[in-house]
Amino acid sequence: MITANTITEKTVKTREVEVSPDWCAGCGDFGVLSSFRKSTLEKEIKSHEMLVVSGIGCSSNLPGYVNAYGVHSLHGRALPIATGAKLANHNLKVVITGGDGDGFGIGIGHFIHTMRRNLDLTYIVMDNEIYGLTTGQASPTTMKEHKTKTTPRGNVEQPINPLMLALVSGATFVARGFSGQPAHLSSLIEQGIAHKGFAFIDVFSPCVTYNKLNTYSWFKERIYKLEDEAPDRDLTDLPDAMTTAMEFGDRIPLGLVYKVDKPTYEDTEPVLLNGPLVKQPLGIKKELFDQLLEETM
Amino acid sequence: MITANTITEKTVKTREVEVSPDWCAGCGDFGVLSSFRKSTLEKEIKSHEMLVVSGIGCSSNLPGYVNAYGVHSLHGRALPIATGAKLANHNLKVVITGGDGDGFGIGIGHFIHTMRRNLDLTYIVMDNEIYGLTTGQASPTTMKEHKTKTTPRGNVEQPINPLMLALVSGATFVARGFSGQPAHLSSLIEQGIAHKGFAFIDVFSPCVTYNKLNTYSWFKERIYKLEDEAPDRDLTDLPDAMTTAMEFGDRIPLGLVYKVDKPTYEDTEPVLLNGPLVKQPLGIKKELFDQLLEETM
Amino acid sequence: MENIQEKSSNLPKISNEITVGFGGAAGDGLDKSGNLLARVINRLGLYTISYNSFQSLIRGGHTFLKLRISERKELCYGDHFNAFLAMNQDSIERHAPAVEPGGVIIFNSDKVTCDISFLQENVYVIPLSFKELTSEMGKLIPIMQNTMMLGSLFYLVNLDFKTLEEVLRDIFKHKGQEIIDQNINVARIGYETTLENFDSSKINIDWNFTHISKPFYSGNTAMALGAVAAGLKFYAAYPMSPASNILHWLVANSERCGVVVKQAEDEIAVVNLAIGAGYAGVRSMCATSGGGFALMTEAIGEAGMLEAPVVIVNVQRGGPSTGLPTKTEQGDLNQAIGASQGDFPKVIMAPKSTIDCYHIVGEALNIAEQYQLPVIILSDLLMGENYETIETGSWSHDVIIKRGELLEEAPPSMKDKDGFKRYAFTSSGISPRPLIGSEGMVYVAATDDHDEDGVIISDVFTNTAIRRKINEKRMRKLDGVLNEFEPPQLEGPEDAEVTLIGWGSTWGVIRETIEQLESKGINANQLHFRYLLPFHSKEALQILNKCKTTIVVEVNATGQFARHLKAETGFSCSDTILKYDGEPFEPKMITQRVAGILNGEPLDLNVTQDEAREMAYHYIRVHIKDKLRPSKIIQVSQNGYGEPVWVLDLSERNNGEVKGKLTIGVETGSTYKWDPTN
Amino acid sequence: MENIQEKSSNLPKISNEITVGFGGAAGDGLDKSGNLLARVINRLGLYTISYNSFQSLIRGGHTFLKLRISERKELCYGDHFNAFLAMNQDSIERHAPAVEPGGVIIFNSDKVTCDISFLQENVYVIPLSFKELTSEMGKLIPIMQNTMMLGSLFYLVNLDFKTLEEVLRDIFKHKGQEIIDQNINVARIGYETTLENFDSSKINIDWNFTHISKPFYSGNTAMALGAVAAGLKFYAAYPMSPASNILHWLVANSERCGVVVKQAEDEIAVVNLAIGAGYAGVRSMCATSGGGFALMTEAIGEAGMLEAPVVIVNVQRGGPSTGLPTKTEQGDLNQAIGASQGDFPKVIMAPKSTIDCYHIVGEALNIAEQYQLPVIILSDLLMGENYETIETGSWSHDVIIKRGELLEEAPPSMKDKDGFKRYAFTSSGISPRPLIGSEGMVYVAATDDHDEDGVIISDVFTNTAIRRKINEKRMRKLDGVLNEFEPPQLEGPEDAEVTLIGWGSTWGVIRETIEQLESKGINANQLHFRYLLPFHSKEALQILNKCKTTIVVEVNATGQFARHLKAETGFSCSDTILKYDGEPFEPKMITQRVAGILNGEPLDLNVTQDEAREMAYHYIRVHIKDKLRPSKIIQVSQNGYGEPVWVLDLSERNNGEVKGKLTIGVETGSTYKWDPTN
Ligand SMILES: Cc1ncc(C[n+]2csc(CCOP(=O)(O)OP(=O)(O)O)c2C)c(N)n1
Ligand SMILES: Cc1ncc(C[n+]2csc(CCOP(=O)(O)OP(=O)(O)O)c2C)c(N)n1
Ligand code: SF4
Ligand code: SF4
Ligand SMILES: [Mg+2]
Ligand SMILES: [Mg+2]
Repeated sequence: MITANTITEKTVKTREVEVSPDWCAGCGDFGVLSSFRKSTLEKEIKSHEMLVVSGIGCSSNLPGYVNAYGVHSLHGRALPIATGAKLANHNLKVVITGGDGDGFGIGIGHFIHTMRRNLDLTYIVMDNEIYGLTTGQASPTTMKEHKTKTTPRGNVEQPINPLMLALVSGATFVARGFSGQPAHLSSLIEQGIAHKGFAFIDVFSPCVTYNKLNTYSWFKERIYKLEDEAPDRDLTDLPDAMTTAMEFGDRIPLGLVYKVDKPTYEDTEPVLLNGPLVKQPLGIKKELFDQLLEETM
Repeated sequence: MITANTITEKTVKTREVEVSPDWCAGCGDFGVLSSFRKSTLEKEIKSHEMLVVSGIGCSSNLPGYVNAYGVHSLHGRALPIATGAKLANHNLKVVITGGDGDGFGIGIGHFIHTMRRNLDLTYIVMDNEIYGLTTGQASPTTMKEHKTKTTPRGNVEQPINPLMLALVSGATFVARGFSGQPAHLSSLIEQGIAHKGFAFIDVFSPCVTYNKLNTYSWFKERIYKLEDEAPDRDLTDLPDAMTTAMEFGDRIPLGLVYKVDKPTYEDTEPVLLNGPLVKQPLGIKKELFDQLLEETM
Repeated sequence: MENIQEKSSNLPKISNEITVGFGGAAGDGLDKSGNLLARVINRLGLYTISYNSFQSLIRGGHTFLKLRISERKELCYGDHFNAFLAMNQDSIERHAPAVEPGGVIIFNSDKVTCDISFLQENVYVIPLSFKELTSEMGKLIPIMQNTMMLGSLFYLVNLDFKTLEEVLRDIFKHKGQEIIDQNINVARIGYETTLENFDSSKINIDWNFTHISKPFYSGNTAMALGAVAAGLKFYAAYPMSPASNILHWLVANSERCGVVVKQAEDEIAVVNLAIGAGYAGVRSMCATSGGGFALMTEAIGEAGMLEAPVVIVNVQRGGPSTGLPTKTEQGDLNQAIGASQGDFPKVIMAPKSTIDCYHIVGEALNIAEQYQLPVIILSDLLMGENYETIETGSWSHDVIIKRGELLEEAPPSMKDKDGFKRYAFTSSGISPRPLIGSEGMVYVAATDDHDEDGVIISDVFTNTAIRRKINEKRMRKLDGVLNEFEPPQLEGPEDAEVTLIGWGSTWGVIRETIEQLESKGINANQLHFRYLLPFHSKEALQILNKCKTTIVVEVNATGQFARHLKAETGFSCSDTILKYDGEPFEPKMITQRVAGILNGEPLDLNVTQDEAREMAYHYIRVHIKDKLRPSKIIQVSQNGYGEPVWVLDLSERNNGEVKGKLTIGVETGSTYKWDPTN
Repeated sequence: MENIQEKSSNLPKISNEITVGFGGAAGDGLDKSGNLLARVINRLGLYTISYNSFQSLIRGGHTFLKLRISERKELCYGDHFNAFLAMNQDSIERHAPAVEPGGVIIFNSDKVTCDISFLQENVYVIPLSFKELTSEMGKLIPIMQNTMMLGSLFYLVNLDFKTLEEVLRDIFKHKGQEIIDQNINVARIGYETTLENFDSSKINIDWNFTHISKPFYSGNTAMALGAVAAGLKFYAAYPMSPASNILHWLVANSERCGVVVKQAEDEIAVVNLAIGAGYAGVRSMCATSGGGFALMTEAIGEAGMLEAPVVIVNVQRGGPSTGLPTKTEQGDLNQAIGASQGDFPKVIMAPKSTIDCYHIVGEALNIAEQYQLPVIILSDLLMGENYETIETGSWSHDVIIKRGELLEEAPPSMKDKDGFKRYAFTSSGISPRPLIGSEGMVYVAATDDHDEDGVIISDVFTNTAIRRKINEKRMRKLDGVLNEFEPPQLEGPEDAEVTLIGWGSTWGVIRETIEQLESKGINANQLHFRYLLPFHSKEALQILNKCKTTIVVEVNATGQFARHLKAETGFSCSDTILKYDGEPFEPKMITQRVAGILNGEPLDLNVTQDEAREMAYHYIRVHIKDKLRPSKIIQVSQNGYGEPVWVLDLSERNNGEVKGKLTIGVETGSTYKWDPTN
């Protein structure tokens, strides 16, 4: 029998697991998965040191396909689950993955409020501008006039701009990737995980089954890389980042939009100065207990 | 006995009701109430043609003090209630009031998504940068370092910027008022109600009991009026509006920040072209019914 | 309230029938083929009822669609399996053994093989090479193999090929004549090849085609149609299986039906949108499933407090939590009863059949408006998503609409100086409700408790009296509601040996169980509940006290309805028959367990041999990449794991070579160990 | 599980006691004065238990605080009223009539007058002019009138002035000597003026001061402390009355207690934060009230499915919906039972007293971790927000912590190649749980149903077997939980005439009721439930079957526990005594109704004369701006409104002139009409 010590952790070498993805052939999420595997591999993060949290949706199935601790939580609730876990054990590398419906629809409140806290988390949204798993309804990023199952006359609601919301709400790392460019995406994920603070990466990840508008070629015709066109951008310039984030039309920028260093929530929480909560002693010393009682007398 | 026809609707002349507000003496919400009454009075809106919807909080008690239809709904849920009512009867003037906790904390998802739809609603937030009714916990607009009941060492989370969120999310009328300047506020509310589309008015409304930082004088030292300093601003210039919205420090702008005309949701909903839903016939004609059955055969 | 109960008494006892199964992966076009077949059936004047067993995936995975075709309207999809169209290898392995003697298995022999050693006696295989048979037709899309197989089926079960042609013509009309011809030709190839080569496999049924076309509805589409007919004007939803089809139907028909349909950001918005619209004065509804319903619960209390009408449909799926999103369950009764804090009047109904979905939603909209309260409808995936032929005349467009005290002018007694009292304390508990926007009735509806005018009360001792009275006023409405509801009734012989008790969608399968029991010499009757809250406690108890053996049959793990019945009546039923594996009941399962209960056999929760095989298939898929398949299975005595275990040989798919042994616990079902042979 | 039940048997039967009431507006400083008095009491070695009846307002409105002071530890705030400190006119009008014979009413005569015609016999008024009496002290803040009144009280009820001085010194230490002296002087003025002028009003009590200081806790602070002692490391909350004090206490003590406290954006975030932390491996908790709990329900099922430990406290308040935010109720039992869709194991407990809040939270944290499931604690506003003296030795810092199968290394049997099985199907239902971050146990926790490894199952027929088994595995955990719980026990004489059945916070008031019944010659005992789910059905039924008259006493409108008891046991209790007006039970109310039930008196829901007066006060406040007050009240026979009515004269406050008649229905409580005299 092989003992625990001799189990080779499937980490650096591979983040594959036995279960194979059940996405449609050609789904953008495959590109995200491979980029994710590659980037965590590059960073030499051990399986057990990483936690991947997701919500519900096609994209949210990702944690099942990587060799790491995972929570496949409720639709829209990945960020608070991740926050709770991170505060319990801030030695964990915590990555959150999910869809545009999950993160910007039902989950948008957590999205904005989590960013305000600047926890050291990395949030990757596989943005396919549609509700995939539920078979093709409009999502918060569905473009205007797009005809989906629930917008047969074309969508009339203004899509949200995830990058702008992130910039406005306090994310300290804001980037955009494309699952059709896995190497580039991989590098963004790598940087996002390395970033100390909340990293948000919006990834165009085409839904080949339900989104016939925002296809690979639709994106390919429009995207350009920020690092190619403006290699010297000041990444800490918020107004400039906003201008970049507002560009969404004939040309759509990819890459790192904004990055700034600020204290993380964990840094400012005094209880965590004593190390991860999971390692701290339980209960209460008699002296303190007595003192607490006495303070009411 | 007086018949229905002879009842003088307490409309134009007064929007007062028998019940008097139970706010703390000096609470900013009094200023909002009087401005609100005044502005709807100016617009000659009849009591029964207006619906005021609120959530839960000190500020959300407002509908009880104006002579109009009202719903004092759940904490954070005023916007969807108002949307449902508006779609049911778009002849109603629908105004939503509430607090910063109500609208930007628990209700932030509805805030953003309602703005995307550009319904003809007017949303007035009495922003006191604190949870008033629940006795002084930090709110989403509580400033950094502010020591509240739940941030004894000072708040560490970046406050949200309601104006920016509104600008980014599709509000077509974005303004800021101060309950210490009721005439100015009144005019903003009047314009907001007159605006066809989603009007958002963030109102500084000091909580004299629990917010000892953002007091009347704190605001008075900082505020200036946009119309005074830049009377010729292009109200449809989004980037400029954003720059304005980002100014929050030694100087804080008051007034109309952004205003643009776009089709409302009601305009684009074909079913509503036949008039308010409440007036449309119920049920289904035999021909259509038979056709629907036949389509499955 | 009119009696809209479907009575089962006048069904013909004997009827030609056949059950066809389609097996394959999601994306193999099963649903399209199934729909095509169903349309033909419906035009021939036969009936069909379907069950689609699929998984939470867009592509891949395993799907199995059953269509029961019959001359009479069947009330459940039954437990037969006579003809099998297997679209892939996995499905043929899995389902072929279940085909009954005399049955047929049709497949495309280019892709699929059939190991006949697994088949029951007298089952015929019909291998058709799509490539060879259509070689002269040029390049065809692979999914057309289905059409060929359907053609074959039509010959084998004696269905009318002309009607198939007609339907193909209608379906592909928008694609042009070429496609139509292609399809008809491919179907004919299947038909004729089978006639020529497999005539001896033909299942001889002498169908009586009336050629009266009938509609084909699922519970969800029936509910959408019923709601529209009953005056629905506003519908809000957030996508969630298995409720989404209500949304899709209503969106698609929004304009012509005059219903505003709003997809919102989450279920909390949804229910509040619906309440806002209901409050303002239109008939309003929303639908979701368990998890979305959980998010709606706070607002259900809000509707109770505002006294705003709203109908909330919960199309239940396998729980708990995300659970089994594409599987059926009746697991949300507790949740519906416990929805929202405090005591307030709410109504819970459960349609007993697809046809009933049409009726119950109208009832719900009436009750919601007449009594100004939230009404919850508990449907489920089985009923909601599966289609069946609707008997002509089951539904009329002309639905009775009762709006209760919805006023455009204040009642005369409230026009004096005391003014309009929205929450007047009446003895019925019903108070005058204005159409918002009407003159002379302005008030504020608050979720804080309030007085007759709507003014908030939460002061010290001052208003304990008003609080008590408004609480009583609200709760009194339930007396009126109960009065409107038809009390439960025994169906079948009064003095039966066994009474099967159910609620919601199981009515049909229980009905068929009773037929089966009868043929086994067991006399049974049925007590079914459509109205769950308020509850006919007195009437139910009266009936129950006269029953002999009482068995609650429901699709959940803890017997939620049995518990509810006990809570409402104090009556403890003799036993329960529960199913909580995601699949619906088939009559045979219930029949068997009823017999077991009557014989005093204790419930056996051990893993059966079939289940062990299922578990092995799962193990193989996850850990051995589908390379092996279970072969020999033996049960060994307790061997150190503290419980008896099954030991399964897992063998190569093609040559049967044993590659190792898998052990599975009998009591716990734990997969203890995989021992590959080296 | 250790027996931590407080036994009531060894309380001394006779004890000196007095109940002091403070009435005024919110913001009048009642809570501060109450706290000051309580501290003195606690230092003197006496006991106090308080009840603060207030409203959902920050300023204004009406507040009434009662402190029952006794030599023994009382278990409820009782039903006496001996001394009244009235801070404003409204409160003196409202509460003075309730002061018992022999009692005293103290007020600042500058602001308040007392109409003695409303008082009971032998009640003494102590008007003190704050302005005059302190005229020599310079400008004082108005709130210091309270200190003066307290000084007076100290004389009248024979409390130790020195200890008052001492406490004033401690409380104002941080404000400097001048303020201390001011306060002591003002108190002394009150004391001495009363000695000089009102000596004959003195209530003679010969207190036995032990001078052993005791702590003063509310249920909320007790629960916070208990949680910390039991190893709580993470707490999340969104502000909501009456649960917020748990948050406030934990925030204030976060650093020294080593607990991370996170205020979040809403209750959905809160519960998911708590589950995330619990999942990762720390003891984690959150608290809220009914509406927030509703929002948490979806995640409760999530915790059940992930098998993540979490404790969720619901401090119940008056429902439904926003309801009565500052009033008490036990109205969320249905909601807790029905929380989240589907069947999964969850545990519900209810502390029976403030002291028990400390203990139960430790039990809950243990059960949550040992069994890896969500535990719900149902507290309520009465218990949660009100403070009482804690008997020395009730709590120890040294709490037993049981973490169950929380592992930092895979179990030996799971180190072979089959690897770690997070959800191994064990016979206890408990599977090995890794401390997340540990090597060799990597797995994915999913809310979709899954196999032993955590791999998702929702495939056709394939995994029905695994689904059945994992469902059974999860549910089996409840057998273990039930085993840990101490079964319910009868307290009091076995053969009593009446058994009073309760749950949660009513234990104390029922206990005192039994004493009262005894003194009336009615022999009663008590059956109280702390564990609500899983439920000791067998044991409960055994006890109940032996009882004579069984009455469920609970603070809600529909008898939710009575229903639960029936659902779990089939036992229908003889009757219920319910309260749902926002105020808690007092023993006298229960005693009276028990006697009524025993005498066969039907429940009378008619509006009483007192209630009619309350309603009139409300009408006056809302519609007549507090200008009048109710004077004569008569009940007239049915007069055309279809029910009997009360007719009340409303008169001028100062001269008693009748200004009109208000009619109020007796059955419905409707305020039919206001007829001003012209
Ligand atoms: C509370 C709740 N509501 C609805 C659903 C149904 N649901 C599952 S996934 C999903 C949206 C999927 O869209 P997205 O998040 O964009 O993911 P994608 O499938 O496109 O990757 C929805 C609505 C759910 N599981 N829970
Ligand atoms: C679901 C829910 N959670 C919490 C509460 C408690 N609550 C009432 S008002 C309020 C916040 C008040 O703050 P804000 O909205 O800013 O209004 P303000 O009182 O400051 O005007 C909260 C948390 C509630 N009523 N419902
Ligand atoms: S439906 Fe769309 S998002 Fe989902 S797996 Fe298929 S392609 Fe991907
Ligand atoms: S607590 Fe603050 S917000 Fe509330 S009424 Fe008082 S001053 Fe106004
Ligand atoms: Mg998506
Ligand atoms: Mg506020």
